[in-house]
Amino acid sequence: QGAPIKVGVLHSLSGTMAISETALRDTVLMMVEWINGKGGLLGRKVEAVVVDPASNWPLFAEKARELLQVHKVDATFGCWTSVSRKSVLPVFEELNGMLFYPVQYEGEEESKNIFYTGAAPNQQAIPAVEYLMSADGGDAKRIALLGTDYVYPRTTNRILRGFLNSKGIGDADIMEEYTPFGHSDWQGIVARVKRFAGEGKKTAIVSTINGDANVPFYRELGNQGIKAEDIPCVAFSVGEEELAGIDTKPLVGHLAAWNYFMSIKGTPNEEFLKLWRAYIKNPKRVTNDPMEATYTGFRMWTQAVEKAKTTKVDEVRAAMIGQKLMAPCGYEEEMLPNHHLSKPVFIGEVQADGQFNIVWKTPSVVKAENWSPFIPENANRKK
Amino acid sequence: MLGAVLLLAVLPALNRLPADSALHVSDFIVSVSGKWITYAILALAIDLAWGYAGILSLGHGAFFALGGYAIGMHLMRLIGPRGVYGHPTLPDFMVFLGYKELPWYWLGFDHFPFAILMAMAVPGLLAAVVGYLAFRSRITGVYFSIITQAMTYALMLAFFRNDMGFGGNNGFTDFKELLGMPLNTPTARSALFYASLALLVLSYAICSRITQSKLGRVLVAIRDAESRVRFLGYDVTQHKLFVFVLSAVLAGLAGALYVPQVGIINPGEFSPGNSIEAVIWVAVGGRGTLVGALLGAFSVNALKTWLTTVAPDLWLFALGGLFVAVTLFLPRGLIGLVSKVTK
Amino acid sequence: MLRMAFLLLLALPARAQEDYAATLPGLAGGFGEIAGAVERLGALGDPRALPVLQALQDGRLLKTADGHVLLPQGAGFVDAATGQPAEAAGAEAVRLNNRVRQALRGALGRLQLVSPDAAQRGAAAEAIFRSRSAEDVPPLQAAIAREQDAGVRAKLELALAAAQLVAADPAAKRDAIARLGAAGTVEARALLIEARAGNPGEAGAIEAAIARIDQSLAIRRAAETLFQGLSLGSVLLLAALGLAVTFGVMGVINMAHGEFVMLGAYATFAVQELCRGIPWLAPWSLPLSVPAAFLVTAACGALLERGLIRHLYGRPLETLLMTFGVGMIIQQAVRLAFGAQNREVISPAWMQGTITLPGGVAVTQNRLWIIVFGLLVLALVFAAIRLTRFGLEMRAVVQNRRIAATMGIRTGRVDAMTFAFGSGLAGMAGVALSQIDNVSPNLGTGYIIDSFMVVVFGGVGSLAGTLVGALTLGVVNKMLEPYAGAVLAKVFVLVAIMLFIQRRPKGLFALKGRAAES
Amino acid sequence: MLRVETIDLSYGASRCLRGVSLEADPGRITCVLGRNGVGKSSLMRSIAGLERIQGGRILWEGKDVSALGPADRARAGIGYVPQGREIFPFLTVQENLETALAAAPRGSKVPEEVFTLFPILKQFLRRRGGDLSGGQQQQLAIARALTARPRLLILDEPTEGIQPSVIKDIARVIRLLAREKNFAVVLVEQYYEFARELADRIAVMVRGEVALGGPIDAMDDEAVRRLLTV
Amino acid sequence: MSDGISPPLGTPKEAAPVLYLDGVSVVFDGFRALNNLSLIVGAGELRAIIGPNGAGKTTMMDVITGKTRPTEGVVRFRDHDLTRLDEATIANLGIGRKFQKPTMFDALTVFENLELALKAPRGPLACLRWALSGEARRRIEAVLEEVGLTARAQDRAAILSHGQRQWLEIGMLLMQDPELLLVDEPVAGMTDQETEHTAALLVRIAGKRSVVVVEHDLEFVRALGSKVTVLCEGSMLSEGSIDHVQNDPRVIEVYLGR
Ligand SMILES: Nc1ncnc2c1ncn2[C@@H]1O[C@H](COP(=O)(O)OP(=O)(O)OP(=O)(O)O)[C@@H](O)[C@H]1O
Ligand SMILES: Nc1ncnc2c1ncn2[C@@H]1O[C@H](COP(=O)(O)OP(=O)(O)OP(=O)(O)O)[C@@H](O)[C@H]1O
Ligand SMILES: NC(N)=O
Ligand SMILES: [Mg+2]
Ligand SMILES: [Mg+2]
Repeated sequence: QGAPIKVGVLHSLSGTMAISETALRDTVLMMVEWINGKGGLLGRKVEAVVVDPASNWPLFAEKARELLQVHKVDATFGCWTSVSRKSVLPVFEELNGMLFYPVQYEGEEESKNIFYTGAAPNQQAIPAVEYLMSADGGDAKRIALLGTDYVYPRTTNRILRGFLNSKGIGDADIMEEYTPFGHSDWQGIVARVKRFAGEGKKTAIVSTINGDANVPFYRELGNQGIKAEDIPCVAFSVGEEELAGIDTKPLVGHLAAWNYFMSIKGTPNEEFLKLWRAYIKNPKRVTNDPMEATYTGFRMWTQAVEKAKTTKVDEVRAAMIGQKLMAPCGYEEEMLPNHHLSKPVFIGEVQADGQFNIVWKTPSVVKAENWSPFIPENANRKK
Repeated sequence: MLGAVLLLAVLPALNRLPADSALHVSDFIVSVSGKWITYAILALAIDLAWGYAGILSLGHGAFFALGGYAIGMHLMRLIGPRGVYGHPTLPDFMVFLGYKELPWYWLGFDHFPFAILMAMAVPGLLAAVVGYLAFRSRITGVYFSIITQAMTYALMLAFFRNDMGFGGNNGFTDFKELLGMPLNTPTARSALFYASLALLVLSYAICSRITQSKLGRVLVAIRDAESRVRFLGYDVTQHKLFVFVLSAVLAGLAGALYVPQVGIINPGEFSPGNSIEAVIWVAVGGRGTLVGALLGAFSVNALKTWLTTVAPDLWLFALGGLFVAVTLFLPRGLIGLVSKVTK
Repeated sequence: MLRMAFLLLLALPARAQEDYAATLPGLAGGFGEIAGAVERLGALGDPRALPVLQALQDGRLLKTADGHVLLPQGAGFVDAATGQPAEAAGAEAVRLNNRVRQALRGALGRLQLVSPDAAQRGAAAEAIFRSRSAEDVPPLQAAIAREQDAGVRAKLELALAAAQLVAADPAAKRDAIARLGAAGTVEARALLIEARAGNPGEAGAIEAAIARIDQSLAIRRAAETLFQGLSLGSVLLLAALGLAVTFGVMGVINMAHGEFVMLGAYATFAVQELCRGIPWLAPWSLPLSVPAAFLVTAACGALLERGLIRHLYGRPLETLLMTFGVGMIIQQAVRLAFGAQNREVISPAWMQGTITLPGGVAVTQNRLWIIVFGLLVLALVFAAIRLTRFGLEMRAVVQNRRIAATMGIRTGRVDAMTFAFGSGLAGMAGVALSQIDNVSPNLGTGYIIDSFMVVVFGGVGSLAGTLVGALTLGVVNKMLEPYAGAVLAKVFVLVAIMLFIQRRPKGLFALKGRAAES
Repeated sequence: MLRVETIDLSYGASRCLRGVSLEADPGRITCVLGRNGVGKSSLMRSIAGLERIQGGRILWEGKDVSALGPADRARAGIGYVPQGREIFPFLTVQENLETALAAAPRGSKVPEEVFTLFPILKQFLRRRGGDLSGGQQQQLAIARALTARPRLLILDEPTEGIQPSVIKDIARVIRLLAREKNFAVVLVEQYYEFARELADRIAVMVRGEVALGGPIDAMDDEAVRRLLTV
Repeated sequence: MSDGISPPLGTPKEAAPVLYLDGVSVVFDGFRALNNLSLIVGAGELRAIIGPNGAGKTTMMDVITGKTRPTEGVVRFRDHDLTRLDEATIANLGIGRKFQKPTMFDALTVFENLELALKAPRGPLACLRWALSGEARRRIEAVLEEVGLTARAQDRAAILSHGQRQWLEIGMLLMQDPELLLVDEPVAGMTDQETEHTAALLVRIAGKRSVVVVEHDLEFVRALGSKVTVLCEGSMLSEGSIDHVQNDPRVIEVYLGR
């Protein structure tokens, strides 16, 4: 028995992001318990070092440094927002650490010290919009892009605009509007969307609204009587966890695109859910896509450590590429050389019970394109 | 004070000792204490305005952040073609948000002296405008506090906007070098550390010169009975403006040193909560004494760093409890406690 | 119902009966097939289709592996094609997506046009309006002829106009265009725009109708913007009223005010959970929350005042810092007790949806109620401060605590009660906010700055100022929003306040005179 | 009656009252004299309950009130007019007066005689206290104390800043309250003539102590004057 | 007699007025606190002002020092129109004021309070460079002596008794060394002996400066030996020697009482 292997947990437990990130902290702790239950890794125990970066981005950088320099963690699971990732990235690169980032994001990034286990835009946003434009999705001809004003929605929407233009939807048929974090008064914007939809073409909403702002947004959609069959809204940041705080009855039929839904059938997900329920001991707590990405990342990391027979970052990194795992989403995912995963894409409809009913999925996994072809500048990017 | 400065001054040297030495100080401590020093300068600046002149600004974080943005812009420009898109002048975020050329207000920031000048001038100018308008109209007390809070809040919202050309929510990160030094090296870190320390000593000297002069007494008089000071023939607006602008400039410089050390500047620095926290450092340390401000900044931040790791779920209780306890039981802050004990 | 359907069936030609049976298996297929089947069932006019479609809409229609469709009846199921009892084991629910829902709405609408229930006929008219086709014209005309209810009739007329717009008859079309123009709704406008491309001959009439709609929409939009502004203003008012007492009257800068608002929202959640098990009580949970939240937060406020704040009178800025610490503690305590996630507070039916005021101005019910609630609370505060003995003592104590005591006023009790009152008001604001915002530990943080701005803008110590301040900020914000966007609008408003305060350093309704200067 | 028995009071390290004793009987006027800073106001504040005494005790109507707070003492019938007016600046004159009804039964009104004494107040009922002139404020402060209908009235330099005719009125009222309504009155004055005219007993304070005290008739004017000068 | 240095009894008509008020009115929400008031104070003159509570005496000082803007009328100090200047500028022109309610800087010591009042350049940089010269120290000590606060020089002003605060206010006024002193109720709360002392002090000053004193203590006013102006309801009611006004039946009616 050697010294324990340490993994850092870098998720906000207080401040605005605690809402989303505490569940990921729980997931990592669950996985640590899981691996120790199996006798540990390389015959050593795994130990989690939990810190609270408190939704404060510079504090993320400080805590990352502390995890690497003081606690000498072998791998870190953490971050939710893109800015927190951007803030720790130089630290991980300087100190050659390893970060697993579990949330869908805007792409345009690739670091040898980060493994991205959430979706790139082509694994979520683009398939979702394709669906909206299909017969099944309602033949949308006009798209309202609503987002929180930060880089993920901005970039995603830029990519989507490029994609829509390439599909013959002109700028006149695209509405784009941004709100601050935690925006709570959606009356005006929802009314404007209604008006936008009143131009005689089938309209859909693509929401990159993040976090807290979603509850008041959906309430307003419901109260202003926007029905999914008239103006469907597909969201990229609303999962089971977010729905748990909303009365979903007026929202049935609105959509979300993810790489995992809790309602997915099949053994891998059942195992995941069993593990979660046993760990959290609260039947009301749900699972969601970033949790699954955390789970997948953790499992792949243990596989890579076992393959490399060491926790040294350089060796594990080499072993990570090509790791495969039958993920809870029911597909075999693979870590690609660009440090992103291949993932399936699902579209789910909100149900009255707060779960998603899957109405569409990709036939097989999609490889991550972290450098989107719809951003022209990527063409002359340095490779 | 002198002892504390000396202790800080040898930190990087102690860091070079072998790791098993009893006096060894870890890399981490060196890098966070550089950051704390910049916080201490901010606290000093706040104390000068609040503790002496009674100007409680709940927006000092804005001056700090503006100084940080100024140097951040310089750092971004220094990245040059090393960005992922290889654009010779445009920072990455501008490239993928589709900017074609550099906005005019980014010009000049490729020169270090200009950036440092801006790190002082922009906060100073903002303070001069806000201060002049407010002091002239005799906005005092909580009104002023809330105005400054609105100021930083408005700036936060504005800087969050991607369209402002300051990188929106992400702000600036992934800096490469400063004055030819690669930033992610121990040398650069100790250089920044000493620069911060030097600024701290300088700020302390300026502040104590002021507080010990008659100007300091005029400020205290303004704090206690502003209108009476006017009837003695003092132009209150001028005096207040003088300290407020000076305080903002110090805060801006502190921010300029902070950013290269933490590696990121983003609109979160404008959040009103940050400014309030900085005021709390002063209150915890002991308002109205310069040493108190320093003590407060160091102790609260050290405690926060420590607690967010040892008690990630409970640290807010401990820190919140500390704020309550200090205001309640130590009306003169930690410094009051220290002087009581030494007596 | 089903029996009646079978009786009517006798009147139908045999071919239609076969079509019905032939269409059913489509419901067991993919979403596209389901949608097709639904449309056909709607067009057939076969009354047996109605219960099938209704079951489909409610998610109770089952399909078997071999393509049979089962309809729930009583405790068991029958085969929808034969009406014979069938075994449901192994069958699964037919699922919906938006395409199917859309088809369903049209089909059900056509079938429900003959419903004895006026509300259903109205809904049918609206459904047809949305999914109109030329075939809808004759049944609609028939329906209008027999309709007694004026409201439903108007809806039917509109649906007819929509159908005529896509039908071939040019005269009817022109008439339809005029009627749609008169209707003045966004939906009508959409239909007209859609029709514009296909009817170059009617372009002039269509343009005129659209212009007419645009005109009435502009007026309505102005009214709606005003309403949105008032609604935002009333939210600000509610959040600020507690501060108007603790800050405006007592001079205590309570940075934990937002947390009290948050506690009020959690109290609402708790009351809802308590009432959940008691069916007759459940609809009353929201009204019950108002006193409950008031009491809970008032008690917390009294505790805070007696335990901590009273030691800091005369040191307002220290209170600011201390309560900031208290706020951190409360927030984290709630996070640990209830979890960091949002809690679900359900809106009662009367707080959901929109009502249309005369002139077609649509307002959301929850917002409307919050405006009413805000004004009620304002009246309560006014009465408490200005009209009661308690209010007088409260103000005396704040102005000179020691001397007030020598008048025989029990200053400790007055302080505690005043602070409790202010905190209780924050709790009541929390009840309202639970209806429009997240119930999460961060709820209060978003309102604290705005509330302070309202109080300062209006003038500390002036209730009228708080009211006018809140409503002005709300309306100005909403007026700017369409042009500047939500973020910039807010920035403009903040800057405007900062500039405004220059002119009136003590706010809109400042106290004047000698007393205010010293 | 009021008995102040050898009370001590310190502000931090500096002692301000040293073993001060004082008596005031119903129907009698006790006048406290002394130079600036000798502790007259401190003594009055101690009786009113605004200072916590460190030694001795204060008896009122036979009960030890030393431990009671100011509100309870007010309710026990002790009325206090502080030095420097201390009216409530943002309350109207009417409201200022009504604050004194805190211990009175519900629905009590400001007694009319207050307005007979200070007619200017009746005229300015709706004006804010803080807007009044200095002398008007002083009148308001006295009127406020009377509104509570106390049995012991403490007046700390009540004539400061008041015009001569009103001073005469105040003297008349004080005498009236003592003689006819049987109030016990404790009056602090700098103005020896005024004190002489009114007082039944006087106490002259020097540096926190009562240097000279007793019935007015027994007083040697010269001795008093000496204590009042350097 | 007319050299402007030795104080004459009454106003020397030929001396240029230092302070000139003409037709000044101040209206608060419809209430006329000053009503068409005119007043001229000559160089080196000592003037006493009496009048009922609420007559407008303090308001008049507010108008002169820039605290209150007159609704109408002319207020001049030498060649300066005071209605357009702010408090600090007016103070720097050489008008000093003692407030009816003593106000000082509680956190500073008695000595520092006087130091701040001492006539010297008032700008922030000047204050920063200021060093207490021996000369300045001597002046402060002299004033401390004059107002009897020498022993309290190092005490914080917060702990002074009411009467001591009155004296400190007077001391601060002396430190300013103004051309025109406005003294609002200086002897309220003073013993008889102190009152005499104050009167003598003001008489002495009046030789070199102009002094306007407001008081209700008629013994004190008599001791000043100056011309007396009686204000009532915002305008002048009577003017003349103390004996003259004391016997004026209108003054007796509204002010002195019978
Ligand atoms: N809060 C305090 N802290 C310290 N010392 C104080 C305090 N209040 C008063 N003193 C001191 O106590 C002494 C007595 O003050 P007090 O106000 O009782 O005097 P007084 O006799 O009423 O004088 P005056 O005639 O000037 O009103 C003074 O020397 C004063 O400086
Ligand atoms: N801001 C105001 N609002 C209303 N009335 C005011 C205001 N300021 C002063 N007054 C009134 O103006 C009148 C003059 O007040 P002022 O203080 O000048 O009197 P004064 O002559 O100094 O009296 P005293 O001898 O009592 O000090 C008073 O009746 C007062 O109530
Ligand atoms: N990467 C995100 N969702 O911020
Ligand atoms: Mg006294
Ligand atoms: Mg006066």
